[in-house]
Amino acid sequence: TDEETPSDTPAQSVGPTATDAAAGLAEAQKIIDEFRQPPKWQGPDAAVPIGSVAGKKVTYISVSNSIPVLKYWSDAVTRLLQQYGNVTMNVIDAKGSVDEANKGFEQAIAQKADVIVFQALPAQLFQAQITRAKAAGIKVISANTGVPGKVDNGQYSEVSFDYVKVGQLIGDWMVADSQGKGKGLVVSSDDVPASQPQAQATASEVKRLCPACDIQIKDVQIPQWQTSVPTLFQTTINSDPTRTYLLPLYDGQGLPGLGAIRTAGAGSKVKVGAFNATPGIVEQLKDPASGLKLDIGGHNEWWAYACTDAIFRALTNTAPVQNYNVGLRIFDTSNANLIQGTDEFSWYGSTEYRTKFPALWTK
Amino acid sequence: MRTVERYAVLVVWALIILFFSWRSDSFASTSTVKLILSTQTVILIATLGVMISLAVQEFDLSIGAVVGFGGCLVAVLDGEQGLPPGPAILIAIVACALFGAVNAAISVLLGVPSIIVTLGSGTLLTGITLGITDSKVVTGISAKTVRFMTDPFLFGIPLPFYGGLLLCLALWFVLQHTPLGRRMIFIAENREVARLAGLRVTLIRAGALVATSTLGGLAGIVLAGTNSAANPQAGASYLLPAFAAAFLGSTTIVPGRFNAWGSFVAVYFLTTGITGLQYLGYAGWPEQVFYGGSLVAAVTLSHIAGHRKLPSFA
Amino acid sequence: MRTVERYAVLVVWALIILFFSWRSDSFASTSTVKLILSTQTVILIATLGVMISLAVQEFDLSIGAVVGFGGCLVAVLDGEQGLPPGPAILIAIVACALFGAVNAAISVLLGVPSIIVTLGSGTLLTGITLGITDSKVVTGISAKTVRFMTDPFLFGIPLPFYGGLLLCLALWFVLQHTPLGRRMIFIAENREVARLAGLRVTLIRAGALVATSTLGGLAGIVLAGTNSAANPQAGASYLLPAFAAAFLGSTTIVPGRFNAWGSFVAVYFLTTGITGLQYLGYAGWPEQVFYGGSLVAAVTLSHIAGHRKLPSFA
Amino acid sequence: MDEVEAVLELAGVSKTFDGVRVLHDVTLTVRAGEILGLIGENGSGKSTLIKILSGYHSPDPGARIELDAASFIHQDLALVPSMTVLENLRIARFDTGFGWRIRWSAERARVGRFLKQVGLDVHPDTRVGDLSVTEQALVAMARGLADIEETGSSHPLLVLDEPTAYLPNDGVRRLFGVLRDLAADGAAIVFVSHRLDEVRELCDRVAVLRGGDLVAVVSDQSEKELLRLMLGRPVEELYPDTPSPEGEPLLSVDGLSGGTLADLSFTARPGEIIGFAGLPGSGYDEVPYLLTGARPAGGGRVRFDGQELAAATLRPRSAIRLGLALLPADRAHTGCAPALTVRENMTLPTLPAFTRFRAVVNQRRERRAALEQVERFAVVPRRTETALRYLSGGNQQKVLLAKWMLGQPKVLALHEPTQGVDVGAKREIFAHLSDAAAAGAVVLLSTVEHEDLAHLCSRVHVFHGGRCRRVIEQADLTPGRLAEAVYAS
Ligand SMILES: Nc1ncnc2c1ncn2[C@@H]1O[C@H](COP(=O)(O)OP(=O)(O)OP(=O)(O)O)[C@@H](O)[C@H]1O
Ligand SMILES: Nc1ncnc2c1ncn2[C@@H]1O[C@H](COP(=O)(O)OP(=O)(O)OP(=O)(O)O)[C@@H](O)[C@H]1O
Ligand SMILES: [Mg+2]
Ligand SMILES: [Mg+2]
Repeated sequence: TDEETPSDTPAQSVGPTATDAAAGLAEAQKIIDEFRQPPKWQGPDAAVPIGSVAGKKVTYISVSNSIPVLKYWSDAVTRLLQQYGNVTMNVIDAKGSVDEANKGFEQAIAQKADVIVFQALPAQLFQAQITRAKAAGIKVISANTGVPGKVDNGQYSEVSFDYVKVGQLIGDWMVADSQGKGKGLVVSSDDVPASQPQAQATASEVKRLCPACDIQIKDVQIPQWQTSVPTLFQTTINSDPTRTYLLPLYDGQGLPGLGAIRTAGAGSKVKVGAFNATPGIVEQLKDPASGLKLDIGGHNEWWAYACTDAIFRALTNTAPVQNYNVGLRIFDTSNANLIQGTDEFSWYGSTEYRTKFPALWTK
Repeated sequence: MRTVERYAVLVVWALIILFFSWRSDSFASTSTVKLILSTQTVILIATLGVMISLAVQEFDLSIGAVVGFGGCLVAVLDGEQGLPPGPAILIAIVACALFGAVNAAISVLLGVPSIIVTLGSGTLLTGITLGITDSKVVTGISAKTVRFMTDPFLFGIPLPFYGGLLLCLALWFVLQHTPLGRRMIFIAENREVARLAGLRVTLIRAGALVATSTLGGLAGIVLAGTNSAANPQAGASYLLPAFAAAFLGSTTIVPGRFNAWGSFVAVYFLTTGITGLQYLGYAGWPEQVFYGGSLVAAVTLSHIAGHRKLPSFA
Repeated sequence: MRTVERYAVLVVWALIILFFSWRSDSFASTSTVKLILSTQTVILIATLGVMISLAVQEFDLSIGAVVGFGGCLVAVLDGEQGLPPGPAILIAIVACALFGAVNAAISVLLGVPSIIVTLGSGTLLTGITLGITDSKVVTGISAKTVRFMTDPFLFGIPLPFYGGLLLCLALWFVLQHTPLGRRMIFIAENREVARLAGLRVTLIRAGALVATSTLGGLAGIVLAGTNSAANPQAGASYLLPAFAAAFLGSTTIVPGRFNAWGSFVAVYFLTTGITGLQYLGYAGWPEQVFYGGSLVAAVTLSHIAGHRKLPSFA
Repeated sequence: MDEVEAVLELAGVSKTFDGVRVLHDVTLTVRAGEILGLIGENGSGKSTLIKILSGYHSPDPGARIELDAASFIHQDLALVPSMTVLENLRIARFDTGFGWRIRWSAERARVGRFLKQVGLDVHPDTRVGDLSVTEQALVAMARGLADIEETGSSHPLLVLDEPTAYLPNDGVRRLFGVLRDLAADGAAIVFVSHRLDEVRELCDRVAVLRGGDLVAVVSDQSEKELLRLMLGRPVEELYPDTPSPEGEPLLSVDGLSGGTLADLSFTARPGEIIGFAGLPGSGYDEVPYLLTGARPAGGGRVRFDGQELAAATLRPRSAIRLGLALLPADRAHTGCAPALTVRENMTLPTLPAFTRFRAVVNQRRERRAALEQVERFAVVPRRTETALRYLSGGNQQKVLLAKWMLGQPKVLALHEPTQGVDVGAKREIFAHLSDAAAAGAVVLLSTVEHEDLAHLCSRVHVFHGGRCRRVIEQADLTPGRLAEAVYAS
């Protein structure tokens, strides 16, 4: 339907042909439609015999339990481990400090833990600690460092949302939503381990599917989220009013920017798309003034089951799962009505994991 | 020399504006002005807050925690507990003022240096904030409040900015033109002299700490209202910028004294630089280099121009 | 009263240890001791660093930035540029010392208060750190360095801890027993009088700032070595804890003066509490409540016991 | 005289602050064994010259200064109250043993020796802040001696900037003995004082500074002649006529105690100037502070202007509201804010009087009032917007007196009001005090200046061991009798 060259693309740029563009757009639209639906179970099918895990100890190091979802996960995994395997988990809140995370490793070694999980901390930063833990006979699992199954720092396994997929979905959404002519800004935060995989995935997905689109990446790290994101959103709009897709990695990162958009009255002009579907932020999909148009949700309880599964596998020396394909769902203005009530898990419309995982955990 | 010093920061500001206007096509526009003026109200209010304490030689390191707490409390009361916005905001402000009163009681009445007290009490308050929000982003702030904070009011800029402006005006008036302002300066210079001159030193110092926390709470409320959600983590990022702006502000307009218009100029000066860099495509670390570099440079230049005319901390 | 004050924090520390030993089965064990002693070396060194400046009434707010910078520079030189560990470490330490010299030049020679200078220069240095590391974690530090920092040396605790201990000893000796230490106190009390008394005030103040940055760099190197990688953002989290520990330390052992063993006690006191809470399963906000609360409580109690015996900042 | 070695040679020393020249081409030689007096009005440049010698200020280019070993006792004593006597004395040159460790015991012995030399009986580990002002002056003196010995020079230079301002008579005697001994041993001494009788008694020659110029170096001149050289004009009578008190008592104090003072009772009628004298620690110098609430009183009642109240409830604020004003002796720490302007210092307690609606400061009126006071008290420079720290010590003192006079207090409690003040200024200050008394105020004067007490007061209370042991009425009041009463055991 859209065969003319977008007005903001210089005439001389001879990209792929129009049919490529149309195909790309169609593909993007298809993926988006698919992910608007409740996520389907695509988890492992190999059982884990957990008869022997009772009484084992897990140390779980969280980069900062002041971050809502990280707090939820540590609570949920603690509960699941206890419930299904009678395994005790000791949670360490690193409060954003490398030292405290190191202390978590030492504490695990001291307490002769059986497994260490470290959450959202860059794995390269803890090579030495991982080596020491392994030497002490402890298996180490990294969590949410970006790419599922990527274990190149000596970990036993990696249990992660598929941030590459997340990045691609954001890219797909921009392509589809803009009818193949969007210009966007990805705001990365390279102090978060999953930042690069996700940001790069968005950029390459847009490049793959949309020759006429344009994407930039700028880095704003956690300490500057509050002060820099608002101005960055506005300067982006001001310096190029056609660059309307503002794509922070996380909705929490975008939150200060939503305020700026509201203040600038730019809610109808820009489209903010991000990941996390954080309760409290994702609601702003319903508020046109916020500019939030896309918030991809990763199913956090699902992830907690996946993490529990990974821990059971490590405890029993069972082969790790590469990718749990933890459920992702696109929330945008088309299905914002799903965002209702305080039970965030009901928004996703999938509960299979609640039975599928325990079924794998055989005594 | 006095005049050079007084307006040094303003001149540098003008030069920066010229530079960015020259290098970036879109910088020199009313939308940039609107952008700069409308996004910095939270930091402006927080800066004015710490400035009040600094003016009596008290360091309130809990300002960041109070910003976070104030915003979250409003969000919890309004969004979760369903209180109407008015009472929610009132309760939040009173709670922040009470926190300031605790700081004041320990540091002024018991005599523990405020910098230590507020370092500890700020951490404590952050813990409490995380506790009351269950470490989650709190939402559900009434649409009315949000619109009040974000709808254009005059020249396309929302109301809180004008509130901040009014606050500047009020603080300028108090500090420059009332006996209270003069007394604060004496207390900063020499507490014993102030006491012997019959000033209510304890009351004024305590009042300053309470005012700082109250403004911190107000800043948090504006933040929560603007974002229509409150993040318990957000406050901490305001601590250093608020102090930076207050210090920088003390080198201009009324050099050598913490002053309201100086703080105002400093906040918008620093933002102008960051914004300009973003226009030129230098988001990220160049912003920090500029921020830190211009702070050091401005303070040093204005200091050299004025021959030892900075508030002393020692 | 003097003795109460002197050992108040130690007593509270003992009580905390008793409490956690009672509530948690695994707390009272040599492994906990090892754990606590072997993981706090970075913060210990950083605390001693800021303590040196505080002892001459200078505030070095750039300590966090220097910790980050020192670690990243070693990682870049050793890991990316392939320099041998020795020269890499040496260059990093010299670079940090030079940064301290810049702080000193601006604040001591030109007379701009150090708290403002270092607030700015710290931000600038963070920007530079992000620049040289491309804002990413830098890896590849030589295995030898890493083993040196992490292999058990004595009683299962790695070498850096003993380095920190030695540093405490050295600083205690200098501050308590040498003329330099007394002169630092004199300068802190009254710079003008110290100058009239013929002390080389400028040199000593500048030296303190350089020492702070040097120790900050050292702390960063230990951090990078321990992790075999450096995170450019890691430094910031050391700023407030280092000041908290230095302040708390000034209330014990030699109450009223910044002192090395006091800092030592404070660092491990605060960690004990956090560790105990983690053993009991209270990760998250209760830790912050404990941290802030115990800081305020300890400082206040020791202050009340000692009747106005805290270093003054005003 | 030629064969005696010159210890200090100055030529062409000038000093300019912000374009104002405060010293002009000073040329001076001081020889070994000589005690040179340095006198001049407030602000004539004495302290500045001394600070140039000590290297604290650098002179304008073109100056020649030759001097090798010197030791200085600065006008403000330069002591740190929170540190011990030992530390204050030895801070710049601790004796160290192995590993730069301070040899405390050796230091203690050494310091003990110097304390003995100046006749001060305190432990070297006493905090200086716990000593009286007089004792602190002796500590500063001991430091000077220690420094001199340290130089190891046979012909050192010792410079004292108003060392006797805080000293009672016997302290002065002791000091002079020490100085004469030093000079006899070959030291050269420069002695700055506003007490011309002392200068004449002690010094071999006297150098006179006037407005930054060294106008004369003379010996054996009469006090009158020295005054004429200093002022550049003939002198007038120092002491004003004191008004005769009349009417009902305005103030009566019953059983006041606190600090070292116990059980003081007296009454004062409007117009009365009452003196308080005694040795250090006798309690005479507590009266102004206790009566104005600056230090909490332990007990006693005060009846004032028809109201009766417990002295312990007095606070500076309530005292000022009642009309009681305090001029403390410790100018640097409790008297003024040096970084603020003359005007700001002057109007601090009376600021509400210069406001509209008690809320907005009327700067014009404030400035006018401050300028009037500057004129009335002949403050140099005659400006209100200069920071107080740029004024000489004596002029600062005048500003502070002017500050309290602005409020027209009914009781003026003064502690050493003329410390560091030159004769001319002293005369003015006395005139103002007498005017205040004539207008119906009570003036309470605690000072070591017996001469002043004898001339001004209608009554002097003499203290021993915290109690008032004698009251000398005007009829019997002479400096000699006063001194006798003070030193009587
Ligand atoms: N740092 C300074 N900056 C500017 N002016 C100064 C400074 N120090 C002193 N002055 C001025 O220099 C002049 C000489 O001051 P100085 O202190 O030497 O006087 P003095 O003779 O010691 O007086 P006094 O007897 O009152 O102590 C005064 O007018 C004073 O205001
Ligand atoms: N004035 C002081 N202030 C603070 N501490 C002091 C002071 N005097 C002594 N001390 C402390 O008391 C300790 C013992 O002092 P003492 O005089 O016994 O030293 P010492 O071993 O005899 O010295 P040396 O043999 O080197 O002369 C000193 O190490 C010092 O820490
Ligand atoms: Mg003088
Ligand atoms: Mg001995």
